Amino acid sequence: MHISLGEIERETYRKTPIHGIDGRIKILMALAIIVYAVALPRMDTMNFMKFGLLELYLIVLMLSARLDFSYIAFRFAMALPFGFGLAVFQPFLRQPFTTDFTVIYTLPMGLEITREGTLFGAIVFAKFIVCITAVILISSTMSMSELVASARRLGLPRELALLFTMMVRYIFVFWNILGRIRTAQKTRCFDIWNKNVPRRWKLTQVGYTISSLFIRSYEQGERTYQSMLCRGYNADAHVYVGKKKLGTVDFFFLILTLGIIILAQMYITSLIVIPLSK
Amino acid sequence: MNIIETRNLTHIYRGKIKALDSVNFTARPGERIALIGANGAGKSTLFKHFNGILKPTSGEVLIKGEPINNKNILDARRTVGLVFQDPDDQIFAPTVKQDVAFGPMNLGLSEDVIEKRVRESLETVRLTGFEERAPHHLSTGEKKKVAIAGILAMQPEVLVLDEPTAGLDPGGAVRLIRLINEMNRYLGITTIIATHEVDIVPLLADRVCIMSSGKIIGDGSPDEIFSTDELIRKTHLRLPIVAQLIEMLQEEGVPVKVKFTLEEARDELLRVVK
Amino acid sequence: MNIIETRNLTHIYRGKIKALDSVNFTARPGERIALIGANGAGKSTLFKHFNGILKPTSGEVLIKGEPINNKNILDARRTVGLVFQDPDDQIFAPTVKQDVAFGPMNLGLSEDVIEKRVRESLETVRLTGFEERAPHHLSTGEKKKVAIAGILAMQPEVLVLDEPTAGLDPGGAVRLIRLINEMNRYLGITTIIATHEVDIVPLLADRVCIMSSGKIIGDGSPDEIFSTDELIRKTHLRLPIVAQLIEMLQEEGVPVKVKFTLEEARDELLRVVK
Amino acid sequence: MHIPDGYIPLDQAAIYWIIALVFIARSIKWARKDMNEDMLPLLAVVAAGMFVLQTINIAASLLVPIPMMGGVSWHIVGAALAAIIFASPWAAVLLMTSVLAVQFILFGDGGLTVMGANIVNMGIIGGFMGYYTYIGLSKLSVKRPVAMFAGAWASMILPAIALAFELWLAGTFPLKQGVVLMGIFQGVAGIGEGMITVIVFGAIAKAKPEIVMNGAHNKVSTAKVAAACIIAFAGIAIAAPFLASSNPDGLGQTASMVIKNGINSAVSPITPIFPGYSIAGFGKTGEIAAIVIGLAVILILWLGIMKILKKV
Ligand SMILES: Nc1ncnc2c1ncn2[C@@H]1O[C@H](COP(=O)(O)OP(=O)(O)OP(=O)(O)O)[C@@H](O)[C@H]1O
Ligand SMILES: Nc1ncnc2c1ncn2[C@@H]1O[C@H](COP(=O)(O)OP(=O)(O)OP(=O)(O)O)[C@@H](O)[C@H]1O
Ligand SMILES: [Mg+2]
Ligand SMILES: [Mg+2]
Repeated sequence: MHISLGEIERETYRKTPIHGIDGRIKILMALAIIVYAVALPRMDTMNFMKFGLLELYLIVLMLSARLDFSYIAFRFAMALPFGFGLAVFQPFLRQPFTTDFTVIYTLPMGLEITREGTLFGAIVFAKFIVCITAVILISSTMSMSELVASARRLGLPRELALLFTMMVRYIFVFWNILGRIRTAQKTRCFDIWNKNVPRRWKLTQVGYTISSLFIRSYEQGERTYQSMLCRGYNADAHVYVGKKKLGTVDFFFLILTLGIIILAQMYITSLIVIPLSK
Repeated sequence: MNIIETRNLTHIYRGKIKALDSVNFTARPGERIALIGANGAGKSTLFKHFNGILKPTSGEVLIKGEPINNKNILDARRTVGLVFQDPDDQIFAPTVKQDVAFGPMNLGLSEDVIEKRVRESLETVRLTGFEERAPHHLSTGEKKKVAIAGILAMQPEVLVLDEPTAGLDPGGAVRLIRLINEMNRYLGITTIIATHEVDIVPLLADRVCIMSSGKIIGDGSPDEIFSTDELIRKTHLRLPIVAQLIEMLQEEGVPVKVKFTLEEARDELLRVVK
Repeated sequence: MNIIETRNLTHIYRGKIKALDSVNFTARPGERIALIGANGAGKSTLFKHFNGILKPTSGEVLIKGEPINNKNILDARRTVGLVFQDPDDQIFAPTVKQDVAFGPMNLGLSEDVIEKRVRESLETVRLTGFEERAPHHLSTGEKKKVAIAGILAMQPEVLVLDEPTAGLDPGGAVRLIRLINEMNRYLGITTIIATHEVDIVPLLADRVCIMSSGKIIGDGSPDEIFSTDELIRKTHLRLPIVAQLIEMLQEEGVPVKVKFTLEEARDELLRVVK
Repeated sequence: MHIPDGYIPLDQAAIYWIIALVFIARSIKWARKDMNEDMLPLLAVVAAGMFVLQTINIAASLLVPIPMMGGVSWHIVGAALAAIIFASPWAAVLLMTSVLAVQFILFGDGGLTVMGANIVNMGIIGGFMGYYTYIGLSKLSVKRPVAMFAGAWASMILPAIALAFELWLAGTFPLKQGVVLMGIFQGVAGIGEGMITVIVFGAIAKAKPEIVMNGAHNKVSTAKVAAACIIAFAGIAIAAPFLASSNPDGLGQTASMVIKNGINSAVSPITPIFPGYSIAGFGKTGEIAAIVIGLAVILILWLGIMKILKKV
């Protein structure tokens, strides 16, 4: 399954209420959920209910945005490896912030799986999943350019906004250039796994490809800078973002999100703690 | 008064490549000028001096009679709008609207005025409805038009276009030529166009300059320029096809006068036939 | 036997844009074919199927009678050499020599053979002496030639050129056309050229295919194709200028037959005048 | 090698963010003032180029796969390369910041709370150490390709070690194993990075000699190089006892206690906003209030930081 960079914005073109939420609100929603999830204590079984609720909320939003399933699966697959790797180790580790460990299983060669380690691994992984879901949700429901514009409206400094705006634009240009270089190489029978060709030569070719792309991007930068000068650009220039008012729907979603977070913190705690204490 | 004037303009790239060699060029308000020349003649290099993008190695550039210096360079850029050959060099904002608004924004105009200018220039190039489209999903012709709109929104007095029809199919080229002529006629904008497609030259210029190896070696009406056959051939160019055909007839002894546009040639040939 | 054949070839980009729509195209060894069509007609997309760079959404491509599959795709690429529209897409090595050697190197040839092929193909395109030059310091025309040399060094049986004259000045275009014709005549290479510059079509093709909206809607000799005036105009193209002139004369009642090259038109007009 | 969200507790992540922001602010200033022209557009475009280069391993089959021992998928990072080409480590900081932000949004690589840490590792440590290793070795008249290789290699291995320390401080991964594991992976990848950096730099120097600011390298004052060396040695000196100790966690606990106390006093205004903490004696309403206030404070803080950044 391949999704090329050119297609990665595909899902953002849909028109659903979720896509329609103002970019600023979406950023704040994601920010709130991520910060809340990361801030939850690292050794608490109650967390799972909270993560569950947040994740459920995010998935409901994803479903109402009618995002393509295989696309979402691919996005997850792309983001998972390193985080998953780190989590998988946890059951075997003695985390420094806990002292009592209960061994629940002993593998050959003296490897011990502890309950605390497993719990921590699971929690850290759950945090990671919630955060990734939030990011995938916002990046699939708004284009990169909208995201930058919204961040700008939220107060991102104009230098960074300009940097990101231009970067986003040229990522797509260079993605095409790289694709074309690759195609040209294929046309002339280049194959990195070709056994008849010295490895050194192949590595050199890769180096050339990279330098070629780099030089082109640099020259493109010079030309673009010139064309910006032609249009009166100077160091104090702004990026045009235009005005946009927040609507009722936008506030509704912001409040809904904050409500869900409060619900997660309050209600779920009481749901479990109260019956248990009775 | 000349709106653009260069005096003994010389440009040397990297201390080695002499791209412009003592060029004296003038443009009066309202003129339609074509600059023709082979690949590497120095057309683009000359254009980049018109609004101070490149600095002369020697000589000077005058806009409305004033030499360009650091103080009035922004005025020069407001007066002379330069459209690059490759629209990808020029369009960098994520939506068409934002891109067109970039120039006016830099002029420090108010939101309302910017809105209005963006709307009007998109109307002029007939791209209304494209405001929110991403430039990387447009066709070559549409990108060219966005690039022109971005310059028009700054309301320049001179429009300088570097090979505007390159890469366009005949249909697209004809529409673009019409657009350029309309801007000259109805908005009173001076237009200066670089190209090596000689067939379109009689359609969009009243005055033609030939460049070769960094020098302007010919300047006159299309009729005058294309009559100096030798000059044209020496510079890797050719006559418009219509003129070539008539010349071939002349050589066979047919008493026709050389013409450069289809309509004129038709009338001339009809005269001979009847 | 057909050296290239497509059967009901359809290509849909990103599940949405139908760039090719059931195309049946054939090329016999030694033919000179031109593929004309407006911007976005699907010419480049079709070309990229000829050597398996793009995979058909449906339908199939046969090279020398065999459908392209993963096993014979390298053979297909060796048989069909594709030169891209923009030479910058194709040239990435730091010197001309290394770039031309790139293809033969991938074929696993010996050093000596590679040396020889590089020398020969640079000779063919008349670039001997450019071996150590850096490609990005070359002119547009020279870059185009390097791109062609890089393909020639692989000794393909079919040479497929995507808009070879785009961006070249008339002098450069004429020389390139001559080069393409020589390769067809003396090396026996089948040449297939995509372009929207209709004036050059009669000079480099014996057979013309018109594409429009992903379909081949016309196929025949230049005379046949350019006689179907309506078809041509419908597809944003135009007749060669020579033919346009003669048509205008016809409308005025002059009894001339439509011709497409300068020489033929001259003879035809001479016949009428005398 | 991007730390994902959740693997570093919020308080520590905040520290890294603050460090990163200081450096970003300074690098923006560099782009505006220290360069003769406004370099931002150029940097943006080069950053886009770098980003595209970095996607190379994500769709290896589509793009240029890089043959490595055992077929480990790997991609160029380019921090050292950027610093060397622009003759300033600030370029690397700015470049890596933009690249990391876009990678996070488009690919979910890395995270939001931990982005500060990732910028510190790859942009700041990678950029500065890579660049000054190169300059330092050049000054000792080591051959340029060798110095460059060493710089690029250092820009890969040092961030990996820093990352191991950060994960260890976060309690997510044991120190020694982390250093060994990340060290080996990035050490091997660093060989590729070094080779590619040398090849690419060579090609650029040949193709566009005016880009490569050769003169600028020689002008870098020895004092700066020395300062970088001292910082590097200090870092190693602080790190070494933990690595050498048979019980780094014990040592770490003491250290982290010291650090925590420091952190707590430094960021005590932030501490109560973490939703895990409740306002004593207020019961449920108090907890809700804590969350709401907490989120509000985070937002205000963010806007505030942006405002401050804008002024720099
Ligand atoms: N940035 C540059 N650095 C060095 N040399 C350059 C640069 N730009 C152009 N040149 C050289 O200057 C000369 C004039 O180039 P210029 O681009 O002005 O030609 P042109 O008439 O616009 O050609 P074309 O029709 O191909 O666009 C050429 O020899 C070219 O190689
Ligand atoms: N990579 C791509 N992704 C999506 N659509 C594409 C892609 N490449 C081409 N297209 C679309 O497919 C259609 C055919 O494009 P193609 O490039 O084959 O046209 P063309 O005849 O070569 O045009 P031109 O004369 O401008 O080169 C166009 O509508 C184009 O927008
Ligand atoms: Mg030019
Ligand atoms: Mg094409």
